[in-house]
Amino acid sequence: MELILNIASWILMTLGGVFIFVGGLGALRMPDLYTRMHAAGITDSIAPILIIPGIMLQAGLTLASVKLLAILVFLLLTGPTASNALASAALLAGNRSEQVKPTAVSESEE
Amino acid sequence: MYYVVTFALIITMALALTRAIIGPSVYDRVLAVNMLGTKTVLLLAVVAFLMGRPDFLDLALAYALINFIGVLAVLEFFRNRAAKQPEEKP
Amino acid sequence: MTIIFGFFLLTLLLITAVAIVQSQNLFVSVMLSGMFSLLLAVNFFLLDAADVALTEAAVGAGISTVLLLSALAITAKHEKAPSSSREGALIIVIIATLVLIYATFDNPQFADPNAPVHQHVAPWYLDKTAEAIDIPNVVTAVLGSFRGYDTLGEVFVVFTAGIGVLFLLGTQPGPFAQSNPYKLTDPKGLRHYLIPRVVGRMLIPFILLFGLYVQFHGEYGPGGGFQAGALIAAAIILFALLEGEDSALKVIPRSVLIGLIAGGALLYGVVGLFGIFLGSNFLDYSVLSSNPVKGQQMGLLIIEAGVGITVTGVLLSIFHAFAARGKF
Amino acid sequence: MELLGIYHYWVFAILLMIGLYAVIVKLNLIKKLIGLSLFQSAVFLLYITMGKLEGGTAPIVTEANANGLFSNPLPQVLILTAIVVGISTMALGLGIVIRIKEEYGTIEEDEIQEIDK
Repeated sequence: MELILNIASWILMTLGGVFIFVGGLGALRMPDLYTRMHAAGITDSIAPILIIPGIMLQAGLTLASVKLLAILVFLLLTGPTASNALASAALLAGNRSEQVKPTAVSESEE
Repeated sequence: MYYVVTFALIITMALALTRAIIGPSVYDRVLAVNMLGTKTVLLLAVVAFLMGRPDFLDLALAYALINFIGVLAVLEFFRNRAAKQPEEKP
Repeated sequence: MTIIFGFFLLTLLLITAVAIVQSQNLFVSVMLSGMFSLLLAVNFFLLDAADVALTEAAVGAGISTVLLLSALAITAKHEKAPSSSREGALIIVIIATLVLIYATFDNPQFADPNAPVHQHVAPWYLDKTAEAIDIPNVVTAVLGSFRGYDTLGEVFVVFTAGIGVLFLLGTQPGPFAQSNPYKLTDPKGLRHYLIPRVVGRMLIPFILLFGLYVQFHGEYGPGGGFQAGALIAAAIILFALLEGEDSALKVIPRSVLIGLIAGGALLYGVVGLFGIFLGSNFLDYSVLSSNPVKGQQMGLLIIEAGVGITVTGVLLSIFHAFAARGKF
Repeated sequence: MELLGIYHYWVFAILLMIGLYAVIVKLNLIKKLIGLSLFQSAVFLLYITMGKLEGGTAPIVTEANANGLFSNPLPQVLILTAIVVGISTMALGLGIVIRIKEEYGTIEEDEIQEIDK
C-alpha cells in the first residue's frame, strides 16, 4: 500500500514538475503576449492539479491535507481569473491603441 | 521526489524573472509576476514537506489568498490609465 | 540540498534588486519589487523564519504593491534621466561593498552552532518559554512577553506613522486631484470586470477568516497580531478595489478607523498598566490570573489583539488617505 | 566550502550597496524610497541569516521535535516587527512625496532644488 502511494505520488509530482518546466520555458520563448499567457496558464492550472494531490498522498489524512486542498481550490480560483483579467485588459488596451488584429498585441512599452 | 519538483519550480522562477526583466510590454511583466506568485505558493508547500514541517502550510495558503490583490491593483491602475488617456499606450 | 536552493534563490534576489534599480520605468520597478518580496519570503522560509516569512507574505504581496501604485498614480510614472554624478557614486558603492565583503571573512560560518549569537539569550528563551508561558511558538512568546516593551515601542511607531500620514494627507482630495487622470480606486470599482469581481468577492470572507485564524492561532503556529492585521487590511483593500473605495468606507468608516488605530495601542498599554495595579511590573502578565502561566497566556492573547487592531487600522487609513488624494 | 559559508553575508553586502546606490544616484523620490526599502531588506536578511542554526528548525515546538535544535528566535522577533514598521514608514515617506508633488509639481530632486533657489 505504502509502495503504491509512493509510486503514485512520484508520478504525479514528476509530471507536475515537467509541466511547470514546459510552461516556464514557453512563457520565456513564445513570440507574443497571448501565447506566453497560454504557456503561463499551464503552470497555473495543470501543475497545481498534479503536484498538490501528489503531496497530499504523502501527507495522508491530516490537517495538512485539508490545507493543501484549500490551497489548490484558491489557486484554481485565482489563477485563471487573473489570466482572464490580464488578457481582457491587454486586449482592450491593444485594440484601442492600434488597428491590429486581436492576435497581435502592441509590443511597445513606452 | 520533492527535490524534482523543487528543482523544476526554482528553474521556472528564474525563467519568469527573466521574462519580467526583459518585458517587453507591461502586461508581460504582470504575467510574469503572477506566474512567479503561483510558483512561490507551490514552492512553499513543497519545501514545507521537504523540511518536515507540514504545519507551515499557512504561508502557502496566505500567498494563495492574497497574491490576487496585486494583479487586480495593477489592472485597475492600467484600466484607468487606458480609459483616461487613450492616446498613451500602456 | 535546501542550502543549494537557498543560494540559487539569493542570487535571483540580487538579480531582481539590480533590475529594480536599473529600470527607468517606475511601474516596472514596483512590479519587480513585488517579485523581490516573494523571493525574500521564500528565503526567510528556507532560513527557518516561518513567522517572518508570513509577515513578508502578508505585507509584501498585496499592501505594499497597492500603496506604491496609488502613490505612483498621483505622482509620476517615469523618472527623468539620472544625475551626472553616477561614476563617483558607483566607485564609492563598489569600494564600500568590497570593504563589507572583506569584513565578512571574519564572520562566523553560515549556521555555525558556535557563533556568538547562539550562545547567550536565545537558549534561555527556548528553555524558559515552556516553563513560563507554555505555548509552542517561541517567537510569539518572545515578542509578546519577554520583549513586551520592545513590541509596545514598535506598535507606537506604527501608530505614529499612521497619524503622520493622516496629518500629511488628511482625508480631503488634494489640489492635483482635479487634473489628475490617474487614480487607483474608482468610485464604481471594477464593475465591468465581471469575473474578477465575482471571484474576488468570494475570496474576501476566506481572507478575513484566515486573518482571524492567524491572529488567534499565533501562539501555536506561525502568526500573530502583525500578520493578522496586514491580512485583514488586505481583505478590506481587495473589497475597495472591487466595489469602489466609497463602499469600503461604508463598511469601515473613517471614524472607526481612527478608533481602531488608537484603541489597539491603548489596549496594549492598558494591559501593561494592569500589571502595575495588580502589584507587579509594567507588562508583566503573570498577575492577570491566579495561575501565572494562564495569566501570561491571557496577556499574550490580549496584546496580540491590540497589535492586530492597530496594524489593521493604520494600514487601512493609509490606503484610504492615498486613495482620497487621487479623487476627481 | 569556506566561501559558501559566507555567501549569505556577501548577498547582504551587495544588496545593501545596491540600495545605497539607488538612494544616492536616483533623483526620483519614489525610486529613492524603493532603494531605501531594498537597503532595509538587506538588513532583514542579515539578521535572519545570523539566526539560522545548523540542523535547526523554526522555533515552534511541536510534539514531533520537542527535543530538537531550534534556530534563534530573537532576530526573528526583531525583524517581524521591523517589516510592519518598515511598510508604515515607507507609507509615511510616500505621503511626504505626494505632498511634495502637490506643492512643487515634480518629484525630481534637481527640479525641486531649482524651484527652491
